[in-house]
Amino acid sequence: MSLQPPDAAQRIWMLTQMLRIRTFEERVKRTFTDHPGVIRGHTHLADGAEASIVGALSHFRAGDAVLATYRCHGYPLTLGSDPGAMMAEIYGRADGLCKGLGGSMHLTDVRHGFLGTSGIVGAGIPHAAGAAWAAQIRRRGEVVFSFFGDGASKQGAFHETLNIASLWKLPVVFVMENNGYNVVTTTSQEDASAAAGEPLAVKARAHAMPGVTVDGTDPLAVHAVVGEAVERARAGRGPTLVESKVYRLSAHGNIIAPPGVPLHYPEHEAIAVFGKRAEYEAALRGDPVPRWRGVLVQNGMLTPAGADELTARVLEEMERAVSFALASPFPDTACALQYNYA
Amino acid sequence: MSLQPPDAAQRIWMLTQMLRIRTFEERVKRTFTDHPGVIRGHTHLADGAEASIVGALSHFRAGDAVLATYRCHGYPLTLGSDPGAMMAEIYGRADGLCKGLGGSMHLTDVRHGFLGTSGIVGAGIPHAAGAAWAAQIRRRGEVVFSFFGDGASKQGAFHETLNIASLWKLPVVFVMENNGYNVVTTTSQEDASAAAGEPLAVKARAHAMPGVTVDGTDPLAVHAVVGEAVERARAGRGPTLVESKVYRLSAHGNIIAPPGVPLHYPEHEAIAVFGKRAEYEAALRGDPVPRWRGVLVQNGMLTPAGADELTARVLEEMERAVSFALASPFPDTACALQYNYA
Amino acid sequence: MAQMPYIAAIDAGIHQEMRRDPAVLYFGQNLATTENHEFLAAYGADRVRVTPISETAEIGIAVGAAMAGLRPVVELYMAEFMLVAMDQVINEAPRMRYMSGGQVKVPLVLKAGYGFACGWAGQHTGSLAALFMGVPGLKVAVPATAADAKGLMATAIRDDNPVVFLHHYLLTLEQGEVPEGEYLVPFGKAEVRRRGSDVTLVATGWMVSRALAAAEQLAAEGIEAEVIDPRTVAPLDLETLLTSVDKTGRVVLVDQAPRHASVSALIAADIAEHRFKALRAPIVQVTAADTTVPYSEPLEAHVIPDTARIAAAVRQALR
Amino acid sequence: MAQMPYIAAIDAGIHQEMRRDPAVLYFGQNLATTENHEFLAAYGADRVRVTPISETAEIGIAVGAAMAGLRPVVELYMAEFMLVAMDQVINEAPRMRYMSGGQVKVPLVLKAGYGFACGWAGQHTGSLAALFMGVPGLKVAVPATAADAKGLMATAIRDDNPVVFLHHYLLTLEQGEVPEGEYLVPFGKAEVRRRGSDVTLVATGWMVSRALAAAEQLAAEGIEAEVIDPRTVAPLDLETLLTSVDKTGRVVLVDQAPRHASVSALIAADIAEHRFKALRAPIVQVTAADTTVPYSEPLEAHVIPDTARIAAAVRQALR
Ligand SMILES: Cc1ncc(C[n+]2csc(CCOP(=O)(O)OP(=O)(O)O)c2C)c(N)n1
Ligand SMILES: Cc1ncc(C[n+]2csc(CCOP(=O)(O)OP(=O)(O)O)c2C)c(N)n1
Ligand SMILES: [Mg+2]
Ligand SMILES: [Mg+2]
Repeated sequence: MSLQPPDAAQRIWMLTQMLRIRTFEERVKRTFTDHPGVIRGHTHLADGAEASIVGALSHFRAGDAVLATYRCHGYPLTLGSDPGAMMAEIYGRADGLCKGLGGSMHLTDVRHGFLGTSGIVGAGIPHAAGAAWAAQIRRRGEVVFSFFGDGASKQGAFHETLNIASLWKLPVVFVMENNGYNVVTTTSQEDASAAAGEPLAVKARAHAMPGVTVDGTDPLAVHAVVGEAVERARAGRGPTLVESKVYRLSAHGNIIAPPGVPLHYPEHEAIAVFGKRAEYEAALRGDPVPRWRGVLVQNGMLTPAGADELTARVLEEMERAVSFALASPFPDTACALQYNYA
Repeated sequence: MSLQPPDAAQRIWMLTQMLRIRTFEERVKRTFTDHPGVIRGHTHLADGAEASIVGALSHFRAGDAVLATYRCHGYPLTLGSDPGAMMAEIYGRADGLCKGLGGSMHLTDVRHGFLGTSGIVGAGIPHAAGAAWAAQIRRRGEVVFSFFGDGASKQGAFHETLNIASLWKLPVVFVMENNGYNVVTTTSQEDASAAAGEPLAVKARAHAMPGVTVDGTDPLAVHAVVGEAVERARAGRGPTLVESKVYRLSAHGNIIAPPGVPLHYPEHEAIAVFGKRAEYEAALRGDPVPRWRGVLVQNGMLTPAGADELTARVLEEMERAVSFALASPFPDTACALQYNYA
Repeated sequence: MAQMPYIAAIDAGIHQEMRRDPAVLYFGQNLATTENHEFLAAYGADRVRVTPISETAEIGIAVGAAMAGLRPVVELYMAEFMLVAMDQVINEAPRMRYMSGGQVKVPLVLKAGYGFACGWAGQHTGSLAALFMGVPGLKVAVPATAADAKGLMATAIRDDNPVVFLHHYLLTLEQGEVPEGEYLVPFGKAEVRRRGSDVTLVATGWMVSRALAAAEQLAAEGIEAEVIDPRTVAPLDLETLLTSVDKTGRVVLVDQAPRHASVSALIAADIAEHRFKALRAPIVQVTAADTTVPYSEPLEAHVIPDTARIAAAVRQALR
Repeated sequence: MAQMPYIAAIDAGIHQEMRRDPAVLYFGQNLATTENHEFLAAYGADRVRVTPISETAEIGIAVGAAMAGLRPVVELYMAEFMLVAMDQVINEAPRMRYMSGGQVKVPLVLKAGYGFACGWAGQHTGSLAALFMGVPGLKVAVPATAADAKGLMATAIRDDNPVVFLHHYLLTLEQGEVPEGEYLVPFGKAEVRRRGSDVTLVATGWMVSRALAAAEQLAAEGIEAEVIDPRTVAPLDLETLLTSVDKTGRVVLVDQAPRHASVSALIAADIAEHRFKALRAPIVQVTAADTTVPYSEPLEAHVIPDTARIAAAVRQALR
């Protein structure tokens, strides 16, 4: 792909992936009520960020790599991972993508270029730079996509890595999904740039790196901005920091509680903590998934019926994923001691 | 003090302190040859940075605090610490400033506002912010001076701290002594900003903080720039990053070697490693100590004889420090187990 | 006495000290982001602040604030998050006093949950006490009950040294009787949770309840286990442990960490050195399997010491 | 065989593997800053790079590069500098393979000096092996001789897992016979440095020489100590240790770290559990005093185990 705007097929591919992410995660969320106890620990949803994920990964080519955080369901789905294996992982089953050892926070699918995730904020950013060093040495024009949140830019790892990536001109694109929150802290409560009314992309200035802010709810805008960054990286001209502004439509994650307490998704922090219902409802109105569907229908790239059919197909796919995962057995306990060492 | 240029007495005070630092450290350096084995471990000299230290600390007031790194001889001398106790510390003696427990890298003199040092690059920067929080709560207009090197700005701790200090408007002045080197690495070999020809003060932009670059070999220039930063901090308007450009005139530190190998100061890395004798000699010609003496003499603030007398007095003071330290006994071994806990 | 969950008891301990001493600060991520936050409302923004996700700066700031006369309590949530700032925890906070020859003191509390073995998988379930236990200058508290949670937190805040306060996440909602009013639990005083004369069972945190459950099972078989909870592992109350060993001659230590990352190995070594004569059987350790903690429930359960394994180890020690 | 200092032997091990395998990278601070740097000249700027003072990024980059198929060796100089990046060392590198269900491997070497007790004072003299030893997924090598330095480094680079390679700074210039050509020392194989039947003396790194010196002193008294150097503490060759204990019935462990931060305590606990019957005396540990390391020479010497203390401990074990 290049800097040309995506053609119709690509635009429909974008909608398909966005729907798949949304629907997959709706099934994750519903699992807490439909099948209590089946999901353990902490899950984090990408709802609201689908356009950003898909717009960015529309530039993914075989040989590229993607690294991300605990909020990691969207990327492998877009890259082609099997949603059944993903759901089975989230359910801790033997057929899980990671054999039930990793869980929701640690999805990995090397076969599809999804190299790894870390549950520690900021920790995955240097991993991406390391993979980019490998790509730089291979000299095949491959790039690495590094996804992380706005909060992660407050970790030293972020700055240390940006400096090195810029200095070494590593082929990596840093995509900061700025969803305005770190759990229950707003960006301007924890970030001096935000508090001063500046975009977070300004952080790139400390590292002689281009920094761009983009509307992450618009897949075309993300496609364009990330496309330029990817081209720059493939050409050996170094990394870019892309601040993709999104709004997370669910709470940070399901509630955190010890065993016995049923897990569920609480209301979004904007409402539950800050009482800012209007903010949340505005975000809902801007929900990128129906919006992009609307754009495609309006532009005649998709009929309403075609869109409905796509939606139904995706729903069915994700229902199959749930059934597959539910039917998958627990791993053998012997598996618990495997894979500590290669 | 204020933003008015320093008066004659202050200018002579500056020269006095610069001479004291230089002479003290010449005695430290000479100890390796005059008294082999008396200094152990690693010492780091401030030669070349005297004007910066003194220009900055000319704004120190009782109640303020100073935190620094392993390269820490200059600050306590300027603040009024006893050079005998300092030398005794560097010699590991019972009369040492820190009872012989800390050594050259860890000078501390709370009575004179020198709150602490860390030998870990960047680690002292948040300590300074913490002390500044205490000052902010006290509401007496006190400030904290945080000194560190150019290399330290590559540690995550630097960025994490600058963000918080800016966000909270902490009364702290970050003085980065950019001496162009991290041991044997030049700034542009490790810093993307420097590699792109930008000043390191640009890092402040990532944190909505003013960043200023100043000629650290000119005590008046430093006095002016730090003075503004201090005033800003005292007024509750938050921190400033001051990049003070200096040139370290000695090697990074004495050689690193196990016991048995006599320690000494090797040639400066510019010559020994990079073969850039011209660079080093230019720096020597710009040596801030004789230059400032020259300025004072030229402006008639000091006669050559007066300057010579001052120099002689300082030399005598530092010779006394050496004698005192040499005469001081080793600490009692029981002391080794004290002070782990309060 | 009031009945309250462990987590509320920790808060009660912080409140007790914040009310008493204006030098106490409380800060960390994701707290005090609205004005009706309990601590913020009570003590104001000078003393209670939300921080960015910047553990190195958070803990480093605590060190500096402590050197400048304050008493910071840093909320870190999960113990693993300290790993990004480990230099501040083990090479700054506990060294500053020593290296200054006693000029400064560094009273601060690093409050962190640990051992959250309920599906939090490889990076969030660790039991890290042993990492801190051997660092001179540092103290380490590991409360197992609500009362200790309050009393040890208060003592931690009043202590003039850096303290790592490790609360067990699986105990969060455990109810317990907690003394009202000023309450302090001394550091370095183990608690005998159950008296017995056949074997000394040592456990901390969540493992205390499993050790007690095993002791009940064993009692039915006529085996009386003495269950000891050290409560602080630095300082460690070796005396109480050794006194018990003198009586029982047999020791089983339980730990949620893998063998060579466990507190129990460090205690076992001390007992082996100091009570060789009293021992009538090998010192047995019941630790987690040597593995990263798996996500899937049956696997997670498989690798962590349970009542059956503890009871079996006791029987082995008695054979 | 060639005579060379320990430090040169480490380099020889790196060279051996870099020549052999183009996937091996070597990078870190303050190296390769001019074109005539030995490794840069030999292997080029793709594979040899100077890094900024950014341990978190350096080690994190190593993790990512390893996951992408390379074999990074990170030069960290002093082990303490890893503390600012401890999350990468103990919660990233060794977890990635496991959490991915075996999809990735993370072959990397973290090369760091330790134990530099010659006036480097409180923050630069630590003996940190015990911090890493208990982390599943991680391996830890602690060479005590030039030959082992080469052979263990080569093995570390060839290993498909993250390895913390801890070389002792005080051994830097120690000469030793080093096999020429390809040389590998297996992990998990302790070396018996001296045969003896009266007591098993365990030591690593610099402490090996002090243990051997004590053994010589004791031999003059008719006491024959068997001195064992585990060489890697993860994996730990418990078998060799236990076999020796079966013979001697007495154990003295020497460690440069404070008691509860020591490898020796972890080993002592294993021996206590597995060789109770064979033991004829308490397991004695000779560790550093529980203190930050002081700067002043006589104090530093006072807190670190020396030959006299080791010999005295052996005599005690034989009493
Ligand atoms: C080093 C570290 N500190 C704290 C946490 C706890 N934590 C998990 S997610 C999160 C919020 C991260 O915010 P952001 O980077 O904006 O990502 P988002 O969740 O909004 O996508 C925090 C604080 C952690 N995982 N790691
Ligand atoms: C975290 C950490 N990494 C590495 C070191 C080793 N080290 C000591 S001083 C130094 C150079 C620091 O350079 P800079 O900050 O520019 O200060 P300068 O010495 O030039 O004054 C380095 C790398 C350290 N002490 N701490
Ligand atoms: Mg966010
Ligand atoms: Mg420098």
